[in-house]
Amino acid sequence: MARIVTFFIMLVFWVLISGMFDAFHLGVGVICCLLVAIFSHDLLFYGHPDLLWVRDIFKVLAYFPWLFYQIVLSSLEITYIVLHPRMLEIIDPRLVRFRTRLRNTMARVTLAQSITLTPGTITVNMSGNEFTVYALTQKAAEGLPGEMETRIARALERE
Amino acid sequence: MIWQLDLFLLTLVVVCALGTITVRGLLSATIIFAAYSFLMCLLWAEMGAVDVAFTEAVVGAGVSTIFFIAALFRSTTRSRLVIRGVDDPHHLKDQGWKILPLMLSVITGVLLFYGMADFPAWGDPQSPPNVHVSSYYIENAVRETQVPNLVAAILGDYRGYDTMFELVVIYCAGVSVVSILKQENL
Amino acid sequence: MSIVSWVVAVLLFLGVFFFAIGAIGILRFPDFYSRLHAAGKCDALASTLALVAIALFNVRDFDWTLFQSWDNLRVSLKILLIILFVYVATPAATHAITKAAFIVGIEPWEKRKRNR
Amino acid sequence: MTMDTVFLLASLGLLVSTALALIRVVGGPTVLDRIVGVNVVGAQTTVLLVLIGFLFGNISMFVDIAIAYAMLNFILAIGVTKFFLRRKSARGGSEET
Repeated sequence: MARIVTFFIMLVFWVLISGMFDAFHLGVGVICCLLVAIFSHDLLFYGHPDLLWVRDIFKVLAYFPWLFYQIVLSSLEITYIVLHPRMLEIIDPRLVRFRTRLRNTMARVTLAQSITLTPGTITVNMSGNEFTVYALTQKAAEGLPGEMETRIARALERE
Repeated sequence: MIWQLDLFLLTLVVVCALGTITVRGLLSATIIFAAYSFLMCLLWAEMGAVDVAFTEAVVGAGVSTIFFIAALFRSTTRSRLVIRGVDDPHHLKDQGWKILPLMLSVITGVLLFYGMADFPAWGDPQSPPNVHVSSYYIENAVRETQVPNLVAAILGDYRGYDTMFELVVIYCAGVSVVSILKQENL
Repeated sequence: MSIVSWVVAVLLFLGVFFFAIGAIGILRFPDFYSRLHAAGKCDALASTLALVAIALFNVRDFDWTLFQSWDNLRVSLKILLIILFVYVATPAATHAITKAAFIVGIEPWEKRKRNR
Repeated sequence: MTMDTVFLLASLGLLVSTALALIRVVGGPTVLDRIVGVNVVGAQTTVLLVLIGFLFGNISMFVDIAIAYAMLNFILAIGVTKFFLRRKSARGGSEET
């Protein structure tokens, strides 16, 4: 099942990129997509051999607008800091360590990426369930892991 | 060709080139050279040579940078010095003007400029390549080769043997680089 | 200029503005790690704004009877694909660089009062 | 004011910020600073390529380069940092990796 879905995703991708609709190009595309789907379908649906991920896609899509909102916020905050004449008085960088309760690998990676994208924090290291995060201000350091972990748990964790 | 972008990009490229040859530390020079390749690709795309830009992006910025860095990390044991941007102190003694190389390059440059005087003017419609060769390619390439891209048609079909053995040479170079870099404890 | 053109222009210049902020940021911040903040975040947002503007402008007069319009739509989807890639790639690259710096041992800049 | 002028102004603005980022690339104190600078330059150039495609009126061709470009920008950062990490593990680093 995962193979068939991979095949169709790859085919859509091929048509999108190539833009040629004659028989030769479409045929080459179908052959390539078949090969990719047979050999490496397990890369796209990592750890999801069944079809349960279809349900998850919508949850993940619901997570994205919130993430984009956070990215806008973080960029505005960076803008404020960068343009402030006495920048060095505002920032107070520090390293923070915390443990996450997410168990799914995919969820952990998403958390790391989201932390990097949101206000004032960058993931430095992730080993097991311990995160090392570099925070730009004290306020950003205190807000970890906070709301984001809850939202990711809702989107990607399956109990 | 948009001359405002052209001038600006050329300035940036020259800055990058100067940075590459003046910076101390080989790894730093490699990184600046990657930026140079990126800007060069942009310049070519901006002049309309999309194929060349594509090649420059993939070969210049991608592959060659990775190879340079691989070679650097395999060949030096003073990685900390390299990372900090400091080069081997023994190299510093050799700073200063070398008369012979300077004269050689100046003479070569003068000769090249002298030879350039015989070229037809830039974009001259009466020059031999524009009269005979180009028009033939433009008229017949699509019909004869079925390749929609003219540059690819010339390189891959009309000059097929040339390109093929060129690829053999590049392939051999790639294989030797990989086999050298694969040796552990070099 | 039509209303789509205005929206496109505003989005485009917002993108350019955030790119400029990112560039100024990596010049002004005191240490390596805080420079990464400016680089990673502002670039992601700025690419999104500028590329969305261009994709929008590309399909400005969409007519479903013309093949050309559908081709334009395909190109716009390709541009959106770049955005998706930027969102996956930028945090990963930032993370990789940070980790390398951490392992090499570049010291984070700290406020004077914390260095007892 | 036509849209071409808008695109031209935007690309000139982008080039100014590219120049600012290049200052960090050429003058950065450590190699990693330079890598960050190159990353920023790469992101700006991706957008700039698409803009130039519009100025030429042939965008479908330039979008392909822009995609390749975005990927290369990523591969460059990953490739460079990978060598730092491997160097550390080859020397038997004791820190967590």
